[in-house]
Amino acid sequence: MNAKDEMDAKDDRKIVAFLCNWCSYAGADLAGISRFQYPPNIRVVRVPCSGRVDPLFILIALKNADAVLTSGCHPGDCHYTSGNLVARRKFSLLKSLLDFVGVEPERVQFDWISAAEGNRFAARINTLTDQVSKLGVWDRWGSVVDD
Amino acid sequence: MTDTNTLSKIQEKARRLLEDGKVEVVIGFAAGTVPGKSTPSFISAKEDCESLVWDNGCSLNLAKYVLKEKRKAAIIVKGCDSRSLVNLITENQIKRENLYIIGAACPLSASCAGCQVKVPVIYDELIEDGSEIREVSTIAERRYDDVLEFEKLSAEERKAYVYGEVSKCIRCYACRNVCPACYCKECFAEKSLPQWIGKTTDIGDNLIFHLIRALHVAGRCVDCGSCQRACPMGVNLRLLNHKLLMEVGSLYQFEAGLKEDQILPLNTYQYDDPQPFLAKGGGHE
Amino acid sequence: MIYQIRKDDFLSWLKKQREGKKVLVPTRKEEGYLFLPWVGDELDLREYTNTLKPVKDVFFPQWETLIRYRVEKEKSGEIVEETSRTEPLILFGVRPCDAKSIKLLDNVFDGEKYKDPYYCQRRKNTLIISLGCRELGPTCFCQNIGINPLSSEGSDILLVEFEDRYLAQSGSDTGLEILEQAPFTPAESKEQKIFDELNGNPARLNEAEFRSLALNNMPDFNDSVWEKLYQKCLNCGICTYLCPTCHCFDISEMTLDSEGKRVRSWDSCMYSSFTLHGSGHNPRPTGKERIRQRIMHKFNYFPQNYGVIACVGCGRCVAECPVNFDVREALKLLGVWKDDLQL
Amino acid sequence: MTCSCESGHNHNQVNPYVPYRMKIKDVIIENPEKDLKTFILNFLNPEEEKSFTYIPGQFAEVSVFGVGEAPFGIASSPTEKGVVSFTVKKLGQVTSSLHMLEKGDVIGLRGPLGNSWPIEKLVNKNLVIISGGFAFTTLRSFLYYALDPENRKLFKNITVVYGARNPDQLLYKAELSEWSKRDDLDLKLTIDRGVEGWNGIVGFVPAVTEQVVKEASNTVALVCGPPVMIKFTIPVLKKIGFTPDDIYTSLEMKMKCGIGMCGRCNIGSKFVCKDGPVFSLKELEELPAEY
Repeated sequence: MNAKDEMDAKDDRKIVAFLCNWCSYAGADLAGISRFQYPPNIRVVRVPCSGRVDPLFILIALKNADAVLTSGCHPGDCHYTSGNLVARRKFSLLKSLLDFVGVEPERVQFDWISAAEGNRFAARINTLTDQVSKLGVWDRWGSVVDD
Repeated sequence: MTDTNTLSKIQEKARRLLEDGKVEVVIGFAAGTVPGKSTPSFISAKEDCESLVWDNGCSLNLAKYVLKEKRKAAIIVKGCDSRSLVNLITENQIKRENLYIIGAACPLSASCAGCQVKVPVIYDELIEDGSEIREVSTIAERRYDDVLEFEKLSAEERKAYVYGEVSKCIRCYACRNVCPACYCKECFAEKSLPQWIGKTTDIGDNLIFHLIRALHVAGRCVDCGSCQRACPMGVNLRLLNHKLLMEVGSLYQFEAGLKEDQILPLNTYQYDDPQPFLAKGGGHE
Repeated sequence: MIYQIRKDDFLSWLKKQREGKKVLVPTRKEEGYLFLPWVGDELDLREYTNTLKPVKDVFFPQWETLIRYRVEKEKSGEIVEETSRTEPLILFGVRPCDAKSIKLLDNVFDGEKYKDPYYCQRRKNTLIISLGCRELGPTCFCQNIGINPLSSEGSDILLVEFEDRYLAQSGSDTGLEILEQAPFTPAESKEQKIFDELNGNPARLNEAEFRSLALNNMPDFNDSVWEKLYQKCLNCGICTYLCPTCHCFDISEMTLDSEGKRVRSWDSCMYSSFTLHGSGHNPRPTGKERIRQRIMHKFNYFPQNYGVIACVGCGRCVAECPVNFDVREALKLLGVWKDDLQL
Repeated sequence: MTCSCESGHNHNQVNPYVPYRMKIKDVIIENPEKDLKTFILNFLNPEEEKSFTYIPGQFAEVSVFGVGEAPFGIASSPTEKGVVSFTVKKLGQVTSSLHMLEKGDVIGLRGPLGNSWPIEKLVNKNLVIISGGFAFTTLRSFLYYALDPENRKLFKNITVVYGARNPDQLLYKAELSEWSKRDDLDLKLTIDRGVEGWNGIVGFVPAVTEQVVKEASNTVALVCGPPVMIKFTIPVLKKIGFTPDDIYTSLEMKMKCGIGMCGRCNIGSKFVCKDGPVFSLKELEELPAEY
């Protein structure tokens, strides 16, 4: 891959964001309304709660994306009381397993972003995109359609 | 170690249960046809109890069979089988009262490294052989040497190793099918609507299968090692299980299948649970 | 006619073949022997009884692309047939049981009405040099079902180790052509005699005898014996995937956006999803029906359709089954195993 | 290598896995629930139509690219030139995606596959055609074929008993109403339970068959419907005097390759895809009841 292709590949990097309907998605919405700038690399999947996010979703997303962000309400603020607290345990294990098998920590990230944190959402996506663009090319689990 | 005394006590107990009509079937092991492998046996005639064995070949976790057993059954268990039964009871997959548990200390001569639960934790009758009975409530402090060694490698080396391991996988699902913690009616790996992963042995699909398999049994795995023994391709499955056993131990001070009143760690939460993923993921706070 | 070649000469000959062909040899790995491209100059056949994966893998790989396509809405799209990426291949060290298994698979993939182009092309491109078994492995049972461990059936060339030489017999015209040239030489009458003597311990039971047993003595489809058989089986796919004659497959898609490919991959009659209809109905809902299907397919349906038993006695299913489901024991229970033969 | 179909020869001979590309010409919604649709297809490359010669009763593998393939009985008749059609119930993965497609979309087609209704055996015979629900498809193909002016004289009396849960679930309603006017066809439509506006027969297919079919001599019955309908219709036919040799039915099984290789659709030693899908009752009685 030459330098130009690599640049293009970086611009092309896809980031999937699983955002909970009640907080983080509303936060993203607020970022939009408030006209906070953030890169267009992000593809948002709205989920009812961060507790809905199965680690499988994240691994599957990585078949076709360079990074995945999952974000829900801050602990204590879950619309369903404890969805994000149950999710937190799943995420902890997933994260440590991914680190263990050598996946760069930046590829899979989690956060809690409230409906009021439009600014922080935009900032988060900026940092994330920046981090991801600094990473090497993701092998998509070694799986490519062209074998 | 084949202890003839233990064996005859097991056989006697099985015979008595069948004779008294307490159970219709005894699930145990009989001699296998391959060296070092005893074979699961379903005994319903008391005369057949003599065919039961309790030896080095009894490594399979028999708890798996209780899931599909419709008859009133007795099961002969070692430490890890009994822990799987505890899990299945707490997960409402089986009813304790439908099952007669004959416990005996693990007969494997080369037992699993670090195993501290050789003697069953749950039983109706324990065949005593003088083994030390440990009162175990938590063994979360247990170290997994394979994990610690592996973590000394660089991320690239770790990734290369894991990719190499899963690329051996032929997707026979033996690891899943022997695992007593795997009892979904329809496994995500075989689901068609949606089809999460492909049916080929494409390395990515293999990898996702093994990572999710490990995560699905996290907090429930009793480290019986059946998955690894079953794998015909020698995939180092236990490494992933060990990592998660260690994590569950250190994050939630939990190890599965030790107490009947256990609450499985992924079915619950604490407000002040650690959030290591935030720091590692470059998050705030 | 028997030929011979010194082992050293054979090694050099095989090495030379690498110039135009890919040479696969049993290669020792941590998990067992596998057919892999020969690298290096030596063959490591210590403790080689058979490969972990059957040789079918070479002709009918675990998965492969059938077609590629590109489809966009409102556009015609295109379909590109996968040109089977085969190259001239030499397989060395195939055991006679596995060589026979390929002949069995020819019935399926190279049939009268339909031919599987991917399989057939690889078949045409491959030379099979088998290595007769002087000793049998612990779970081998070829002789009990009428297969000779020194048979050249299914091979182009059969080699049998004898002291510092290989005695060689052709199993095909291509094989014969090779044997008729240097460095192979016709064997003296002494070697002929040795070969015949080695071969004097052929199958303990004739294949036709076993086949008629399996066709005629198999218990009724609804016999209660099937209930006993399946209890310990956990319905994993080891026996089917490691079986040299199991050939069931699935066809599925792998796609990314508008590009995709249709792939086929091994499938197993042990899986409940194998026969599950879209409606939810399943003609083989439990382990009982699935074990029955596997045994009947090998020992009854296949011989009905193709006149030959679809088991070659390699013993992989016996050796690798995690619960020690032993097909020999099953056949005994079903009454289609000759009683005087020991397990 | 480009698809052999572009060079125009019959690629069944070359590579049985390469599908024809078909353009959806029309989609007909068959019932108010919209879970039954008939897809009328054209060959994208009209040249290929020549190599797709079929007989009523055969099936084909229809594929939605990116989703998968599924087998369906061909609902059109070889006498309908230029089109191949299938009636599909929305059930699983492939059928659901098929139902989302529209006119103009391109799908794949492999076939024709399997045997057919035993046309040669039916010549100069009275025919009784019995069907229920959406299993009518290949019998519609046969009927259309048999009613063709060229072919009608080959067969004697044709009686059709076709039933559905309610009038809405009857397929090909316009065609049925045309056929009901013909005097060379005795068409009996029935529904399971009476509803307002239905003046026809009410009753289950086996019972109606018993009332309508009186004669088994020189007659062959073609039966296709849900398993429960077949189960109760066969004793009725036997009672009337049909021998297992004169009763034919078409079976359904999960299939993948359609050419007898992939191993999942067998009943005993027979493959439904290759040896079927049409079997005489006599053949079926010799096979284990595993379907």
